[in-house]
Amino acid sequence: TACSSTEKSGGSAAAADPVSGTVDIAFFGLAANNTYTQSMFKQAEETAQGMDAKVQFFDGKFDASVQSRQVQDAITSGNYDAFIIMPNDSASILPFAQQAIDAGIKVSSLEYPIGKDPASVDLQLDGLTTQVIEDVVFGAESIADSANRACEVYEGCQVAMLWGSRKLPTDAVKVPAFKDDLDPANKLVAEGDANYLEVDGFNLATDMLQANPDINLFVTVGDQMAGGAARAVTESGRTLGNKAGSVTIIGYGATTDGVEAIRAGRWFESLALVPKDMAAKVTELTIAAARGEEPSDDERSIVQNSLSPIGVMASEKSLAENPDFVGQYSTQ
Amino acid sequence: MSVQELDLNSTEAAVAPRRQIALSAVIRDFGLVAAVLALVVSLSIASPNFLSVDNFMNILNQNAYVAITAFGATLVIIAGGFDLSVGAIYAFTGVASAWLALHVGTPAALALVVLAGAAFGCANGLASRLLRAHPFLVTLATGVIISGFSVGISGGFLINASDVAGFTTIGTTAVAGIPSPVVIMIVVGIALTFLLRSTAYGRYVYAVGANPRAARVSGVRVGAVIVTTFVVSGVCAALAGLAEVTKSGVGQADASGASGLALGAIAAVIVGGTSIKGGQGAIWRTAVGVLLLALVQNGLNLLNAAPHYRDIISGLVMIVAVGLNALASDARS
Amino acid sequence: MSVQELDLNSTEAAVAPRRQIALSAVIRDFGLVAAVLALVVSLSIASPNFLSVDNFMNILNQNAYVAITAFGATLVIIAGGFDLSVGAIYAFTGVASAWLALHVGTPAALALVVLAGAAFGCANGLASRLLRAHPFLVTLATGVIISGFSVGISGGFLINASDVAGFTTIGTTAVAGIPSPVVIMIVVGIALTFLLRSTAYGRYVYAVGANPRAARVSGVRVGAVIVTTFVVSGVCAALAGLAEVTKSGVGQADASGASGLALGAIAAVIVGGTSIKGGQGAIWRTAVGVLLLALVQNGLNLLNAAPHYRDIISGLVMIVAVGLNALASDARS
Amino acid sequence: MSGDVIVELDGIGKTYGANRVLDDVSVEIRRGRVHALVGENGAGKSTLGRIIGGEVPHSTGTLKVDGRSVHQGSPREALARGLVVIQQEPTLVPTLTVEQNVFLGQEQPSVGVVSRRRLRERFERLAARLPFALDPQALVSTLSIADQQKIEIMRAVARDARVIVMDEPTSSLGVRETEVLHDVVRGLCREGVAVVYVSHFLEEVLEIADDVTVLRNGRRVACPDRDRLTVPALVEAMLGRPVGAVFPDRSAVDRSADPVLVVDGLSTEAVDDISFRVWPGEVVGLGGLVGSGRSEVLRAIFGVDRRHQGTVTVGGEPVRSGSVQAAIARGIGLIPEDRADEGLLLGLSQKVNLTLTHLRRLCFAGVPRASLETPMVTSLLTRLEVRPLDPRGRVGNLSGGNQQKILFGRWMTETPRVLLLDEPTRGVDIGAKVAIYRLIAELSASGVACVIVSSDSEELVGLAHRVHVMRRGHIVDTVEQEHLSVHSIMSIALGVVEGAA
Ligand SMILES: Nc1ncnc2c1ncn2[C@@H]1O[C@H](COP(=O)(O)OP(=O)(O)OP(=O)(O)O)[C@@H](O)[C@H]1O
Ligand SMILES: Nc1ncnc2c1ncn2[C@@H]1O[C@H](COP(=O)(O)OP(=O)(O)OP(=O)(O)O)[C@@H](O)[C@H]1O
Ligand SMILES: O[C@@H]1[C@@H](O)[C@H](O)OC[C@H]1O
Ligand SMILES: [Mg+2]
Ligand SMILES: [Mg+2]
Repeated sequence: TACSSTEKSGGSAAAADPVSGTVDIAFFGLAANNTYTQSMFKQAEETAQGMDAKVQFFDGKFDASVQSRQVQDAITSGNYDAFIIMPNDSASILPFAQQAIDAGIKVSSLEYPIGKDPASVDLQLDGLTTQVIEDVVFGAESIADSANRACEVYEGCQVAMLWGSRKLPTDAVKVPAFKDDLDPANKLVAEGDANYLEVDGFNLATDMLQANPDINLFVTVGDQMAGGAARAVTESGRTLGNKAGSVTIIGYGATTDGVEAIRAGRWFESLALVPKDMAAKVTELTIAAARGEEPSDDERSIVQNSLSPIGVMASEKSLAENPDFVGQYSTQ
Repeated sequence: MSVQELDLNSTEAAVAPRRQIALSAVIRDFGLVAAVLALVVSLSIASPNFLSVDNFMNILNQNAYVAITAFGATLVIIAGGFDLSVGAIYAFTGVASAWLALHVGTPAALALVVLAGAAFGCANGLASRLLRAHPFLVTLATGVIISGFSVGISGGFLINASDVAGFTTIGTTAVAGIPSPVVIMIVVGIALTFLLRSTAYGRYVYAVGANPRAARVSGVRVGAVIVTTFVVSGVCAALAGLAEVTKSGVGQADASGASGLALGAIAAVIVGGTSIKGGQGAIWRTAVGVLLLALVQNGLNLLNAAPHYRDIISGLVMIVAVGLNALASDARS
Repeated sequence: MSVQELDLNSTEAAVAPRRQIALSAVIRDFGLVAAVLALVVSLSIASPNFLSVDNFMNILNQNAYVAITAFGATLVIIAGGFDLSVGAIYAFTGVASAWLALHVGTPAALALVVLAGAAFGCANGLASRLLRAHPFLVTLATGVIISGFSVGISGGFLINASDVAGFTTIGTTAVAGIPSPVVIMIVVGIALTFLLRSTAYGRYVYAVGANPRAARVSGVRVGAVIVTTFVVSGVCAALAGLAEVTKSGVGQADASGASGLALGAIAAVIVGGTSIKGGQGAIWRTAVGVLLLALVQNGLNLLNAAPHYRDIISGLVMIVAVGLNALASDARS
Repeated sequence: MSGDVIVELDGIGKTYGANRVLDDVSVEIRRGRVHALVGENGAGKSTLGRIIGGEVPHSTGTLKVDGRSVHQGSPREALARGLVVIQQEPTLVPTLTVEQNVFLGQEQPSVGVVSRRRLRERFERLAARLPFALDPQALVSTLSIADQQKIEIMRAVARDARVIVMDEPTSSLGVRETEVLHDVVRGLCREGVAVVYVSHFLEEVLEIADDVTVLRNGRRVACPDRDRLTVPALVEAMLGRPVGAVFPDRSAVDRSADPVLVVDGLSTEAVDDISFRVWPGEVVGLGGLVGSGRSEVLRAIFGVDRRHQGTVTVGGEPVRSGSVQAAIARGIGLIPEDRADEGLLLGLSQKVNLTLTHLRRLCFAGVPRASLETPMVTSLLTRLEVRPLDPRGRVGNLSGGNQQKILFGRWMTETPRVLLLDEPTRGVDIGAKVAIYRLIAELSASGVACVIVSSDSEELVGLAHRVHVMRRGHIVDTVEQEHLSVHSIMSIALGVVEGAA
């Protein structure tokens, strides 16, 4: 960048002057060890390249306090014109995001909102450039609807649910949303936390099948856990597929592997997440804002489903209609 | 001749060793301080924004909760114990104080969670005394149980008490320009330093850590001393939880910073030069330990090091710090 | 008569306590086994699907990596050490083996990562010997460094080696109906049992853990013994990593199970009744410890327990287990 | 050939930091001879032994083994040269058995594997040479110090050593075991082994030594030729001055008043139905063999161990069972047997160790006052002749005898009504011993009731007004002052003369 660093660190509440040279962006990822984050970051880098901007990655290590420090330290460093934050904790990052905005830095949030209600899709922070986020409640309702559809082929459908971690607020809100939308005729016979991990999904699903041999459907909030569940199904000698006598899977993420499994008829559906499209969007809007071009009002809060080229769920049908679609990140 | 006459040359060798011990104590104590200074200088050169009152205040404010927890852990470790439950107590405090604030108001909430911290600490101490089990496993287990309580209270949801009158006062106000969490940290640090250095209780803490059997035969109430160190640690973890949760006003079972807190606090204690074997150590050492680790993180953030370099550098710094401590205690013996 | 003529046994050596020790050893050893049996019975009643060969095999297969790691940790702990880096070594093995498999093929990859485990263990041992620092902090630090290597190799992405010939063989095949990871666990368990019980090296491990000075003056190479226990631990963590990564064939820097592995393995060792103070313990104890904790998790899965009850129950079981060990060693003295 | 020099120390010096512990010491250790090393506490005897045994390196001078100059970096190297040390404090592995300890480091494994059967055979052969009656399968953690000392001895003998340094091997042993050991020493010498014998029992030294080296403040001092050597001459060489009567006069005891300590029907795991009383100013000895339960009696009175039955009263007030604080509050004090394990906080300072027990008395609002504590500590350390006198120095760096003085000093900050002393002069040099005897006499003269357990029967004979002799956990007989002799105590202890129970 041509700007001197003192100018960037400004520190005053006054809005910063539009950047004319290269825009420097700090990207605060959930964690470096996370393919979802990495896929978003790579896209952000790519998008930035075409717009004379540079993106630097910060590893949040899935720890909100680590991330808060990084945000604060990045403000201090005075090296950045804009922040893209994937909050590990929507609430505790709030004062630091505010500090950044006060310092004249453009702040956008990605994947989750910044604010005291992580489940809301409303803007919660004045001065936030934009938020491109997942609607977690809608997501939970969507997989419940999907489960209801999958259950049509099963007599007295038995459903098992693999959560990520119900200790996380973003997961906790999914629980009632999912249960409310699940048709009472379809029985939720087992649920547990598999920590967004393939192996934990495998272990938990194995135990669930042991306790409830007649499970027809595994619903998950992450494709990596869905992959583990699928492995548990086949290793227990059952077959995968949405037909009587087989067990099927609902994923969350529409990863490369999930998309492949749906196309092959092994899984039923997977909620479509489009991290690349989200990252591209947020990066574009943020760079533009740094150059003095604020987003329009309806670009201030963008729910990811609206970006998905294949609709809410990756299903046999939606994928057939979009033969070129490949997952935007991989888990397994 | 009588024994009284045997009063000769009893102190001939007495004076010489003193100076040498003093010299090595300097190496020991200031070796680490020198490391911190070296870090400060190199960070100032590497990043022009490092050396500022603001940045320094930020570092302190960011790490106040770690320091407060680590101060409590220092007592436990000097007494020969170990407390892995502090992360869980810290998180519990956040959730419970927010929940309580919504139901009984801020002052009662603050008082109750500090009491809860004391109660958890007491349970830790009693359990490890009664079961005669090493506190490592006991506090690992109680930590898991306390996490269960947190989830039980919150159901995994956020508890937003930011609108309850006074709840965010601690976290968002400053006293004479110093953020309140930092003030709490300083007060706790001074209080515990006094307790350890100047009171009879403090001496018992060292005695119990150095040799619990001998302490018992010397008439020290070993059990009571150990239990109270855990109480102090529990209270400190609760204060740390309050210092953090009142920044946003939102409590959460999976609280920010909780997962690595216990190991992080213990690491800071040891990096500072307090012996994990007990019987030796000081609060100021822990403060230096926290500062060293915090400066490294701050520096890496300012310089925006790549994730894998960050890890490698953080680990190496810890190892160098222990190495310095070892060198220093070599010089001592 | 002179004193020399008094030809009696001059020490009133106590022969009686022997039987008492034997009896209490039974309580001690089988107290925990009884707890495991009680758990098995109640789970069989609570969940009709619990008592089956399949379920048992599942439990073993799910926990083989924990057991293998914990077996290695047992040696380190008996020798008075502590290894917090095993989680990082385990994760590194997953990432590195997948990466290597893609570049140099399966056999070389497997061999190299086991060597790397040994090298990391050796570094742990040497660092804590040379710095005369407690391995707690040293292995915490090396763990952070090794994690950095993992991120460096993978860049945070998955490394999919599932299509490399032979890479998933270990994880997906069975020997005589027993999954290979379980076979590895059994082989490692037997080998380390033999090492500890029947070899001079094993005896030195106990001696070094109980009283390093006594071992040293007896001519035991204390440093070499300690370093080799860390090497064993590193190799075990690598084997555990292989046992898991070859199930899916995909390596990942934050491998499943890595974060809690070190504390989980140590917990299993202590729950089994091996003393964290060193000098005492056995591999079979660790096996019982792993089994107990695994059964609890399995039972909670089968019974669909809510998250907070899971935590509270897991924690309580650990405390009961230490309590049983304490009772038993009470009976002993 | 007897008389060959195996180890030659030539101008050896050793410093710890700035502390010169050995200075220009030259000694020759010869084949088939017992070389005694005597000197005050802290004179450097153990340090010399540790240098021979490779545990610590020497700082200056040359150490020659078989005429070749060596610099030993570890005990392992010394062991390989046949140089073995019996440590002053038993240095064993508590979690291993007797047998495993005896053969630790010399298991003679084949392909790494230890043969239990062969070890058993070797142990039996060894037990035949050294009749110490130890159960090879017993865990060391359950044994008394005396038994541990025996293991140390067996271990050294099992090594087929050429030189054995015995650092106060008999400090915890009874008369009988001492005899056994001396027979063994003579036997070893006949086989050509050189023995370096460190002891504070000077009669013992004169009985067994062929050569004598006296150390004072880390330097070798001249002493008379071996054949003209007497105990007083040795003492004078050690201390640089003669010492008068070893035992002070006993003060008279008035038994018409009430006894201060009354123990009635006391039973624990190890002792049964123990009853006795002690009057103010009286010194009561507990005699008996090692393991007869004497220490257990003191521990039960002091509340370290729980009583099963029986009462303890001080001045008519009952003392609660199992509480050390209660015992201290009633005015009881204990000097425990194992100073490293239960006595001292080795890592902490002289000051902390001295004032720990009665710290509250020096406190204002929980804060010890330096104006009270510092002068008290300095005067006590001076009075006890602790060397080096350094209130802030670690007790662990003191020599064994000086550590014992610190332990003693703990009960001089506040005079107790009853002082229980378990082996109070173990490892203490003759000068300090006399000082301690004098302290005991002073305390008893001022009305303190003392109960002393000692394996040095002479000590009981010289100090006690009365000795209760124990056997297998019972008091089997009592010997009054006028009948006291080593023989009378030992005969009862061994059961040769059956006394009334
Ligand atoms: N590790 C150490 N550091 C510093 N000083 C030490 C250390 N070990 C021993 N000393 C000092 O060395 C001197 C000699 O000690 P040593 O143990 O050799 O005496 P000793 O003659 O065996 O005495 P004792 O009869 O009491 O056993 C003492 O002044 C002691 O305080
Ligand atoms: N913790 C223990 N477990 C088993 N036996 C013990 C234990 N402590 C002591 N003993 C045994 O109890 C008996 C009495 O020991 P005690 O120490 O009282 O004897 P003592 O007469 O004082 O002899 P010493 O001179 O060895 O102190 C001994 O046989 C000893 O081995
Ligand atoms: O792994 C993904 C997680 O990081 C994101 O937050 O939600 C969807 C998951 O598949
Ligand atoms: Mg000595
Ligand atoms: Mg005794």
